[in-house]
Amino acid sequence: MNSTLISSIKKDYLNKLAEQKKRIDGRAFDEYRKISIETNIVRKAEGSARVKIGNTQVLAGVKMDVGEPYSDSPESGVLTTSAELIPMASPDFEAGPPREDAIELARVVDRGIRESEVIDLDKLCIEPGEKVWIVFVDIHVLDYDGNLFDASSLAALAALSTAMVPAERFEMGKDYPLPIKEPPISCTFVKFNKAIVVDPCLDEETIAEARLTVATDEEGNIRAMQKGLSGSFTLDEVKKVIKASIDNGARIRKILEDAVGRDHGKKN
Amino acid sequence: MNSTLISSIKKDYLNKLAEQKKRIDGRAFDEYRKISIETNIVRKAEGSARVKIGNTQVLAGVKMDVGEPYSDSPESGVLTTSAELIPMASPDFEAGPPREDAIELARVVDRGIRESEVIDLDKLCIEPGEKVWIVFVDIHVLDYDGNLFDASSLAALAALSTAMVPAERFEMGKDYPLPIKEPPISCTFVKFNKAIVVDPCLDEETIAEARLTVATDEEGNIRAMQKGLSGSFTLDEVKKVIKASIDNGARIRKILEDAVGRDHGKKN
Amino acid sequence: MNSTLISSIKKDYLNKLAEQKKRIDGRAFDEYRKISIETNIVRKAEGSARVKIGNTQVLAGVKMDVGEPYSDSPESGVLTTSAELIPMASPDFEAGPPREDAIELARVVDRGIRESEVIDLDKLCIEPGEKVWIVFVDIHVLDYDGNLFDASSLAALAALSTAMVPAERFEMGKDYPLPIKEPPISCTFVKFNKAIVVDPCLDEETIAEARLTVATDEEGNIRAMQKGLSGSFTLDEVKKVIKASIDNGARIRKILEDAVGRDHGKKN
Amino acid sequence: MKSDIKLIDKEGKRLDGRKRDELRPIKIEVGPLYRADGSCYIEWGGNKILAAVYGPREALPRHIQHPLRAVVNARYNMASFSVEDRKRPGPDRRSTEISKVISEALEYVILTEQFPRAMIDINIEVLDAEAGTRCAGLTAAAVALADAGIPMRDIPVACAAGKIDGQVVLDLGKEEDNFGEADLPVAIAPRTDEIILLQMDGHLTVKEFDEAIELAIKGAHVVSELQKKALLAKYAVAKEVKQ
Amino acid sequence: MKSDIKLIDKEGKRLDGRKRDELRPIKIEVGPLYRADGSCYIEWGGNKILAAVYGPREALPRHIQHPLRAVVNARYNMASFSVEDRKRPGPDRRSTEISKVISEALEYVILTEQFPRAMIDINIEVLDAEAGTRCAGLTAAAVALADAGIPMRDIPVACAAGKIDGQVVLDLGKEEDNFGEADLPVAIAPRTDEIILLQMDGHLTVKEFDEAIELAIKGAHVVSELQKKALLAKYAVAKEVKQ
Amino acid sequence: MKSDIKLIDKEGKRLDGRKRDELRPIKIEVGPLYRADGSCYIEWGGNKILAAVYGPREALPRHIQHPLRAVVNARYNMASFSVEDRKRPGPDRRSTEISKVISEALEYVILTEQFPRAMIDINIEVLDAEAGTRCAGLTAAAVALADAGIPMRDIPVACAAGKIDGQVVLDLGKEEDNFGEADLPVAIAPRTDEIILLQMDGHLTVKEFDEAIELAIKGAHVVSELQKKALLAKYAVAKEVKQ
Repeated sequence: MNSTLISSIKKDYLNKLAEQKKRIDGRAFDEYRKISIETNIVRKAEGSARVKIGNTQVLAGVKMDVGEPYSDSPESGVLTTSAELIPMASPDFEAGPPREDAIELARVVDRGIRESEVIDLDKLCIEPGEKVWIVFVDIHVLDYDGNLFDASSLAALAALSTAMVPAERFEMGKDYPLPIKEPPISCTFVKFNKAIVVDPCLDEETIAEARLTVATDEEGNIRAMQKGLSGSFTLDEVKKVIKASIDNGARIRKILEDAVGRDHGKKN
Repeated sequence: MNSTLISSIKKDYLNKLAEQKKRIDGRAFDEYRKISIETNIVRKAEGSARVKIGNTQVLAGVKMDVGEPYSDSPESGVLTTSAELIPMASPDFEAGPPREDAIELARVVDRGIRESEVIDLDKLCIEPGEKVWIVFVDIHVLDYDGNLFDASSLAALAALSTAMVPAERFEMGKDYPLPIKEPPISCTFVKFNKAIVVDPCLDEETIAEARLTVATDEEGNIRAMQKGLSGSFTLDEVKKVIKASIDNGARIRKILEDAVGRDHGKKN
Repeated sequence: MNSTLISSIKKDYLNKLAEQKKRIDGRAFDEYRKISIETNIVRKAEGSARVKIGNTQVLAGVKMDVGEPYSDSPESGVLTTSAELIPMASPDFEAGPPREDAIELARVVDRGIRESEVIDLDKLCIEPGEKVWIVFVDIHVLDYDGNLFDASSLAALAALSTAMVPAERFEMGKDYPLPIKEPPISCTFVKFNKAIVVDPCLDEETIAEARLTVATDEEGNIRAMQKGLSGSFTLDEVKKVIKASIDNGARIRKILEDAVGRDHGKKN
Repeated sequence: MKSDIKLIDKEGKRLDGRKRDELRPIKIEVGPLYRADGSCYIEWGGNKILAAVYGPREALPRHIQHPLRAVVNARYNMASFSVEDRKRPGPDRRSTEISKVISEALEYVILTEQFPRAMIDINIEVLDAEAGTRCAGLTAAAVALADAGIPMRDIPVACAAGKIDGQVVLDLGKEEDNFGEADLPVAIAPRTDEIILLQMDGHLTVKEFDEAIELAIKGAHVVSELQKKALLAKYAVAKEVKQ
Repeated sequence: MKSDIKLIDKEGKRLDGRKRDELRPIKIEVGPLYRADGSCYIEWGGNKILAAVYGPREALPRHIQHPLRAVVNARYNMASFSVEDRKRPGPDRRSTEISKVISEALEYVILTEQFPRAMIDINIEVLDAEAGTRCAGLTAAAVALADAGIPMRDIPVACAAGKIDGQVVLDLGKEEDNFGEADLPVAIAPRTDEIILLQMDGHLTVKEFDEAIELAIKGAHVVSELQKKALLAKYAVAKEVKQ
Repeated sequence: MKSDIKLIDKEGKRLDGRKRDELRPIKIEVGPLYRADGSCYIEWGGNKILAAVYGPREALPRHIQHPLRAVVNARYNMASFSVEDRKRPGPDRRSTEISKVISEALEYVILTEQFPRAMIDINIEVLDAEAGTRCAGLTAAAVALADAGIPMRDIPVACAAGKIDGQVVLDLGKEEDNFGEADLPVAIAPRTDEIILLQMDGHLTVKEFDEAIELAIKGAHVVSELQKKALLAKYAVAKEVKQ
């Protein structure tokens, strides 16, 4: 009851701010928080990256192993994405098997990589039908202040972009960079009291009515979408969100490229 | 407490009816509800059947796969039976791993098939010790108004009787009917207030003191029995139940044979 | 609240006794309870032993199977130790997956065997990298009146010492004794109200502030230690416990040797 | 995503003979189940799906209760025999995600504030699966909710559009889903066209997206009419019986 | 079920030398455990089984309480080393079913209405397993209940009959169970011969069934005497000690 | 445990150039996390570990509450990518044991009696693992507790000693841990040198043990100074900002 009361007071406050075109942390509706990306921070991982978006902090690690391909794609490597909302990141996260929030997060990040063919899985075949590389992307949420979708997806992309295939460990020649294509960039918005704001902080997520994540590529095309929460969007709102995602995507892509230190679209 | 009170009122009512040789739905003690069997209703399954006994509705599906035999029977196919009491079927069923009710149900159906050698598992060997057919029988309870044992066992038999071995999908020639022998038919009774009634509806199961299921074959022999609940039967009662099971079994066998459209005992 | 109250009264009582150098069951601080060991009591097991320490009763069984070695030790057999605190043994134990108490117990027993190389795992290789013997040690606590660490470890050692490798069952010649080296002996102490007592009974464990288990070998060397509970020891106390462990260890080793009827250190 | 399979022929016909903006055949049956408070059976192309609703009833265990509104739990489940290779019984990550997005979409239309501390359970069982089970499942669940008499501000409905062979088409079939270039499932509240479920995988230009979502919404309106017809049919029979 | 093994020789002797209606050797020990409220150790042929009873005590968690009677939870468990191939620890489907039928059978004789909101836990641990563990386990559990002073209307007892080489025999041994034609475990309340557990697998004519169940009941009565003797022995000793 | 690898060279240098009684490089950062009530990041040799503290707050679910004191739950977890071969996410037996001994050690120093019915959660995440994670994790957890303002009678600290090539050395590295002869992790309350965590694997004479534990305690005091320095640094900055 208490927490219901508190969240109702907070809701009123944020709603009132929204009517004045203001946000609780002083940002404009279309203003993204500061993004920082550090790569190669876990020595034991094939690739790793820590992404901070404001106070939100996500660590992604890539491990690779040799295993069997799926029977319906015998000449392709295998991608597996997991996300853990560990209790470290929030007083509300609990230890235990991933709950539906973590599962949705992992699946959205996974689709962002898989459907856009960020990893060239066909190049990860070792022996058709027998041996392929398995790529494990593990998302570790360290500090949760909203917008895990964008932070996790960005961390995964940065970790993959700097990952080395551990060929030596498996006695298959020298390590070489994981073959990566130009990734789409995710951008998330939430809606409350008719306002639509980009990159929600935790307070905004708590009172949000609806959420929309759009992943766009270099050419401004749409590669994935995910609507969440029990509110609705009008078609016009969806179109505006798409436009804003393309704009933000271009800016975030530069930050990613700077961090991983190379232009993937062209090199690979 | 409330539900205890309600069930105690219902109990009194059914007990009083029983003293007048009456049942809550107007049936005689030895009267089975209407049985209907539809087969081949799931296109993706190797065989399937929906059985209705009164308002109770059970769907059984058969899937087959190629796998390894058990080490102690290297030349036999493998049978695996599962039952799910999905929350769709009753306000009292919960999602999650099967509880003891579902496990007992699956095991009784399984024994009905396995011990009576309904499936000729020896004919399901592909390569001795290496490759055999695995037969999965999955019981999906859709609507629960009592007597799941008979409904599930009948649905499993009907699904098996119409199942085709998917040889084509595994590049082993043309599909062919699963080799099936004459199955035993299950018949379930419950006892309350000294009355013993066949084919209990949900209300009767709720107040029942003891339950007895008897599976009998074409020749009137006993192939399986399972007593349940915390009441008792006298030896005379058991013998009467066996006799009634043989009589009902003969009638239900005809319904099954009509539904699957062939005389298994002779053809296979 | 009640159980808190009771345990607080019991605590006061035991603490007062301790001040008079007394224990609840009349023993001296350095007095171990009566130990009895029976071996080969489970016919289906490769080796088995029941150990009683006072009222505490533990059954250990050894089963062996043929399987694959770990990739990092292709020429060694595999040891797996499990412990179950089954509800039979105490009103406080619950059915279900092992909780942290049982896991700590299993790991401490396991380390006592593994790190001291009690089993000569290198002799359990059948085909390097392909086939080795897997040794399962299962601890079944039957009656819990304190000091499970010593009872379980002793039961495991006695069961291993009398185990036969079931070569015949796997068509690899005749059965032969499991190759065993001289085992270290565990000795457990608890501390409460400044007293340190050996071989705690349940009441003492319940109020204990700190626990220390020391495993020592024939030569009086230390092979394993495990401190538990949220109290502390001074360095002097640790040293005294080590000395007492060596003394008790020698005495318990004799009981073990008598029970298994041979002198392992020399024969193997 | 790439393949040599031609999904649209020279005359603009799709593999199953449909036109670009044509739905697969749909059949809706209201109330096939006895125990559930409301139920619906739908056949949509090769999909066969049952939906059952229980509630509103007291939310248990208590800690899941919301003091101001009912909680809505949709549970999407595939029967183990509903797919080519047997599925292990029980929820997997895919069904957990679909359950979540369907729950959220349905919660929008249900007047949950009328039932504080209650729960409304919606069970969606996929008995036979072809492409588009989440849209068909949500559509059936909406009818089951209406059949259960749960007060809603609208009867929601879902339909997908997608891209195959470079063209935007309605309601992808199995091969179209496997080998097509994009899939866009959409659910709406049809009175206002508010979008309550929206997912997209694949590759669409902004222009193609605009085209696809309009096609999906148009398709959803066609399905919405089928929902209403099925409900009216049952209502009409019920009325008749009464008189 | 089929095999070339002869289970009965020309003189009517079974593999282990028993006659048709002869039980395996049985040894019952009352109260071997210290912590349990009541306990029993049984050796029945090659079976070695411990049973322990805790209760009546408050049923927890509360939602399992019954307002009018005690709940009875028997838990049948096989030690991982009790069988030829090591069994994974923890319950499997077989032990879950056996726990259920034993719980139900024992509940019939316990005067549960004397202990509303309570629970009575019965733990049956199979340490060494040959055929017939459920009958031996129930028999030991009954003695442990008596040892715990749980009020019962009767001390239940179990015994199996079966068919091997076409003949009805008592108390199947291991090979008889593996290669025989039918197994029929039965538990009764011996004062009234009421049947409280009954399962059957295999193939029996009605006539054979009648013969088998009578044999099983007769065997159960023999075991019942052993139960009473064991209990009396402990009681006598206890009395002696008191005096 | 046996190997041909020389872990100490002729000049008494270890594989990474350290002397017998030399620690690996250690870096401690206080408060790197925003949400946690207290946090600490530690690099200790190749180990990279985060610790976060939440609480004291109401212990939930209620049945875990202690009427007279706070319960302390430390949870040690290894990230799946923190080791050579990917670890399955979630607790295993090793991490469960380490969580238990760390919880017990920390409980000793926390003034739990000040917070009846509360819980204090300590999360230790190993991001990159080399030998000695339990000591490094406990050391970081202690700093995070101080950062969270949890009242403690002392700031605990841990350090290991061990035996390699027959010699007692401080703070084993990876190869030393794999191929050495003994490992002895110790945690103390440094003001009194009380021992609050103690484990040992391997083979030590009593004399070697005495030498090893004194070395470990000495090492722990060095680490303790680093803890205090890191806390003071943050405190000094905080003070400065205030002024």
